[in-house]
Amino acid sequence: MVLFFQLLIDGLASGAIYASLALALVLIFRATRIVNFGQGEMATLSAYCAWQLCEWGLPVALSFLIVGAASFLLGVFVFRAVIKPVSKAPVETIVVITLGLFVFFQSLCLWLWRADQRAFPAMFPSGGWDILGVRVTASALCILLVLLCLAATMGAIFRFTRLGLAMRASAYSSEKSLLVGIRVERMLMLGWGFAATIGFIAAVLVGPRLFLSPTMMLPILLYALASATLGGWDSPLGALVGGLIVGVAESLGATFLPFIGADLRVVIPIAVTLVILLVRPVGLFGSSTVVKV
Amino acid sequence: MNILTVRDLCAGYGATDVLHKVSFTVEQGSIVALLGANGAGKTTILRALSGLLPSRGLVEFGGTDLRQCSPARRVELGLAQIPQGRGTFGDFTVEENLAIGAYTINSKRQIKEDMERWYTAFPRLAERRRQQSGNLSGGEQQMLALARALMSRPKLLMCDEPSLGLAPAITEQIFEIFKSLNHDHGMTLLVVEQNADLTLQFAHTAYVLEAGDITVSGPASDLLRNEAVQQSYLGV
Amino acid sequence: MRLPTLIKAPLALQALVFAMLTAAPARAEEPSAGITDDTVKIGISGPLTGPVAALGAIADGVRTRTDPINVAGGVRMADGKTRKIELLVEDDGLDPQRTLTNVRKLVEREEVLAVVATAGTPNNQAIGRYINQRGIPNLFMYSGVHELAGPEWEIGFVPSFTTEAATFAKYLLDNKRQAKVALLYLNTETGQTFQAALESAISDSGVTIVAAQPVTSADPTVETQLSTLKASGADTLVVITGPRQGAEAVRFATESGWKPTTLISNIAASIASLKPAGLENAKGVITSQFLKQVNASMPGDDVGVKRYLADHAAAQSKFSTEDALGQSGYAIGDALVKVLESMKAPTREAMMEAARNLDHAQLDLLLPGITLTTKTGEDVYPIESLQLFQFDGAAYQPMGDVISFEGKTPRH
Amino acid sequence: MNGTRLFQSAPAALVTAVALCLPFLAPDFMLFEFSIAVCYGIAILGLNLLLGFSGQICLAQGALFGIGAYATAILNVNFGMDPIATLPFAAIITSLIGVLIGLPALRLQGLQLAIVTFGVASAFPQLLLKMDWITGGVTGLATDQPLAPKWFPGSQELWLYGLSLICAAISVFMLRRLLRGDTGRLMRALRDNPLIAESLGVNLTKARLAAFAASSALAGLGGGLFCILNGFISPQSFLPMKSIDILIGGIVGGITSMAGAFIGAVFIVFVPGWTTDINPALGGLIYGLCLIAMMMVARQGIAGLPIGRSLQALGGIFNKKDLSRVPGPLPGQLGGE
Repeated sequence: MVLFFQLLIDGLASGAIYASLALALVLIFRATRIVNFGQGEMATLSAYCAWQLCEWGLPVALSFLIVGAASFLLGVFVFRAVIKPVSKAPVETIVVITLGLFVFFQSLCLWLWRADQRAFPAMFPSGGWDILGVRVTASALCILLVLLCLAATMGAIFRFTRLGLAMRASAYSSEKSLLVGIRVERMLMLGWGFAATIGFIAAVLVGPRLFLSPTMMLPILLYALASATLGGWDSPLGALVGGLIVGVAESLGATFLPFIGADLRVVIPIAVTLVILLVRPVGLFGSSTVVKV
Repeated sequence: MNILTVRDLCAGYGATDVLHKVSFTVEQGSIVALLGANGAGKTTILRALSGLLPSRGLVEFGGTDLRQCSPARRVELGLAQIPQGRGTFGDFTVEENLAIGAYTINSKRQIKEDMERWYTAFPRLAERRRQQSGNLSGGEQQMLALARALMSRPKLLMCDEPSLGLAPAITEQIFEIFKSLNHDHGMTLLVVEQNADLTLQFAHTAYVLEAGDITVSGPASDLLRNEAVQQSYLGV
Repeated sequence: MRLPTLIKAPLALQALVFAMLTAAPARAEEPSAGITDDTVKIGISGPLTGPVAALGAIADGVRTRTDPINVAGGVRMADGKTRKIELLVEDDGLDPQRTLTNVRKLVEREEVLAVVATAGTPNNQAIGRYINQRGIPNLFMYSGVHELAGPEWEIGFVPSFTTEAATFAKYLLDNKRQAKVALLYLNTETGQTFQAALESAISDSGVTIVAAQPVTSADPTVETQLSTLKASGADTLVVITGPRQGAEAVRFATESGWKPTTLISNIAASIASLKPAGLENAKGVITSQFLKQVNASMPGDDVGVKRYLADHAAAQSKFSTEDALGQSGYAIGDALVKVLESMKAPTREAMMEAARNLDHAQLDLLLPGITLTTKTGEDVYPIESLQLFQFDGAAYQPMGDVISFEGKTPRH
Repeated sequence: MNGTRLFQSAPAALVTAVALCLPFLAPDFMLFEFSIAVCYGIAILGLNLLLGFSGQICLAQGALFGIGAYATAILNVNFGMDPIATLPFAAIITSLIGVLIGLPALRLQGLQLAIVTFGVASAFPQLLLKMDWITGGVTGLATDQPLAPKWFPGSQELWLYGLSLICAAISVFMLRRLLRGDTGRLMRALRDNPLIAESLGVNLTKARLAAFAASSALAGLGGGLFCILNGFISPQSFLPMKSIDILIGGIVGGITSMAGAFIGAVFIVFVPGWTTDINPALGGLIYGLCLIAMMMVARQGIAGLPIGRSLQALGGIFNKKDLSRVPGPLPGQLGGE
């Protein structure tokens, strides 16, 4: 029984990791209706930059601040340079372009910092507590709390602010948005910028757990996609809850379902995705229009 | 006084022009109808006026040359359009639609007042203010689209085929609203329609568009009696 | 029990390959392609890009050894001529199919004499038939499994996983006779070979494997597996995984308050790769090594290490001096030089002959007491000794002497 | 229909001509690489059918390719079948499994289908490892090499290359028949607008499953051929990135063009190698840039580039019909409204 609860906690901890990337994916989808396969790799680049600044002797907080702002610019730049010129192109084209971003940023990190894994400066204490034999680590708890705040803030921005509404509108239909006086391109640009910053925050949160390496985000991509689907693609809180469910399902399933086992745990996010899509295609928190996408 | 002056307007998609030097004017405080068959270029005119399409020729709105203005700027200047297919945001709630309609308005108080005003005018929308607009009926959506456009306090409201897909009774209701907007609030309207019969009853002035050119123009009451128009559009 | 099926395929393969070999034409004593009077061309195919690009350090390590030699004039070979080594490196992203394409390109277009340091078990498997048919030496494969698809023309380098398993077993049998072992293993040939060898080495003893959990390279984290292993009540953790999972295991042991005796395979145990987990957490970790510990800031007075550091600087190598993969590459380059030196004729056959009859060849970076020894037909394992080390929070300290399995590497 | 045919035959003629000239131009090892490209080309052809003609995005094509490869290997190793004789079976087996994967596709679209199929691609190598009693696990499987018959004058490589070309020709021929028949019309209706297609009484289920079956059969055939060419396969060759590569090949070549399928295949086989040849450290970087630039310049894929278009125009001299590309709304949308 202790093992069960331990695995539950472990699942939540890994779920928080999936949720962090899912959050960035959801943000960019919400703001531009694009699934950016290169999102994780852009975040990795930001994380490396932050690490490099720390290595050069800047205080951690300052370098995070600088890189957070730089990430925003990176997102804006990528949008202007690569996405905007093809905004009228078929979706497959955009998919391949984001795959190109994925390859590009991964190779860039590999070229600049090589493949060795590195220690990312941890923001949270490393200890933990034993509660009735179940170990709860401080860092996992902190990540969860930060993500919760982040998701709630994002949700509130989209729901209640003029800016959020305008971003959602631009993503929904650029033409209709132009007709109500929204500067659509600026909104899409902001969307990419914010998503890149959220991606960086995600990388900062999970960096110490996954270690810094050019491919650190690769294994969690599928899990993040599953989390976002489960939560409904347009809900930040949904992405968080989705991530946690995927994490727990994976942790428990890999251990207690003998025919799956730890070596086939990758089928769990797929199964979860499939079930939710067949039962409730909009995800747990999604709105109906996403289905038609 | 003309609120809108269009002279030698050319616009189209890609290399081919749909409009060939169209010229017309809209008088302040009037209802102007733009009639024409499918594909005559009516929607193209509206899109060019809103800045969604690149165009050549003079477009002057309230004394401002619109050619240098972005679509957003045109809305700020008081040009609103209800596009074909309503122009509401399906995954927004009714209230969010109204809020986004007022995107160019900076005064919170004014937004609140306007919202209440249109809720009073369209009680159906007030009842459904928290619902997703995608789930509304066609008539309700058209009302929402109208309210959404009015939230920006336009000087000229352009409306593309408001009757499309609506039951005749509801269409009539919409036109009644247009009339009262014009009459009570002094709003200028430019209505694009295929349903010439009904439109001409409400409009003051009308233009008939054929293959990218204006062929007939004049007071609506004259056009109602014009034989050519009767044959082509009124099914007489 | 996966063992039987594992053996079946290579056997079928070998029979097949043998049938083909007999059909291969005999070669005369004239020089093979890829070797002239002043140069010898050697090809390398390895992952320079993709998720396992870290393995690219191996190719760079080989270059680190050969570049300075070329600058000094070349290798003096046993036929009396001095030749420079021309290295050609191709990227395969660890995709076996691309390895085969690369090797074909290297052999047919670039006309290399041999390929060295091909990384990955399936990758070496994939080129086995080709190198056998063409008679191309595939020297010092970077694979912990040594008998693959081209037995006549291939030779491994790093100790077999079975050797490492035997070393770990010996440690437990000597020091912890009642150990309850939890095993975290990479779900590939690596882990399976190791697990089987460990099981057979501890049979009939007090040491038991109480739990085993697989990890795959695609797993985001291994915490679930570790929690399960911890819950099994084991007091010893054996980790046979890549560097990332190894470091995670070390950190987990601390974070979770579980303090087992931890034995980590040398694939994952380099200090650089443990650093992200926090070096204080890695204190007490035991590993087995065949390479010397290199510390660039305190080189000590070891001649081999000094030469390595000098070469590393001269060749402007891209990997860090402490990178175990780069060091392995350097050692492979060193071994290649040894083979070239003892080649009696400029042919591929002579090269294979030389590689298969190494007699206690010493390499700069091998631990004192560990040498390369092979014998045609009898001994295909160059390195069969390992030494146990324990991490003291700053460096690895040796535990006892080199443990040698010379001539008795357990088969798998 | 005539117009479409001619439009296709212009770049197609070029590709065919190049393919036939290759044995005289390329050395053996390059012929081998081109044979590999042909395998991928056949799989991409299948993806084109799914994505370009029926509007379903599938990221599991690499896994299906792998199933074909394993079908050939298992039939050869365990049942002693001649490798070439296994090819039809590889196609059929893969087709059946493809239909299984296609079943959820009946209810999923666009992004959702992409994620689920990407999941399948991710799980595939692990499944191969798990089923090691038949797949040989990580050790992989080695198959017999189909030696060139005695009467064949050319080299072994030429024989294999010829074999690949024949498979490709058969695939193209079958695909054309399929697209011209009722099923093809059905699929196009499906892509252009599923809702309208349904209201017109088109049997959605049948059309979608047919698309999956045919597409998977092609992937299986390509995979089987891939296994024969390499003589050895292991899970390491069928990682999820392979599916992504195949998708990239399809889109780079041009998703509604048969000739484009093979152009795209050549792209994914050769370009990564070239870019690392330019600079090993920057290889991936250049490849990524190539990919992005390519999509920005040629949104319709290489087969839609001006060269392709001028070729079409050339064809137009003989046929006065308008040769515009098959238009249609975007299939399998991942974004956009």
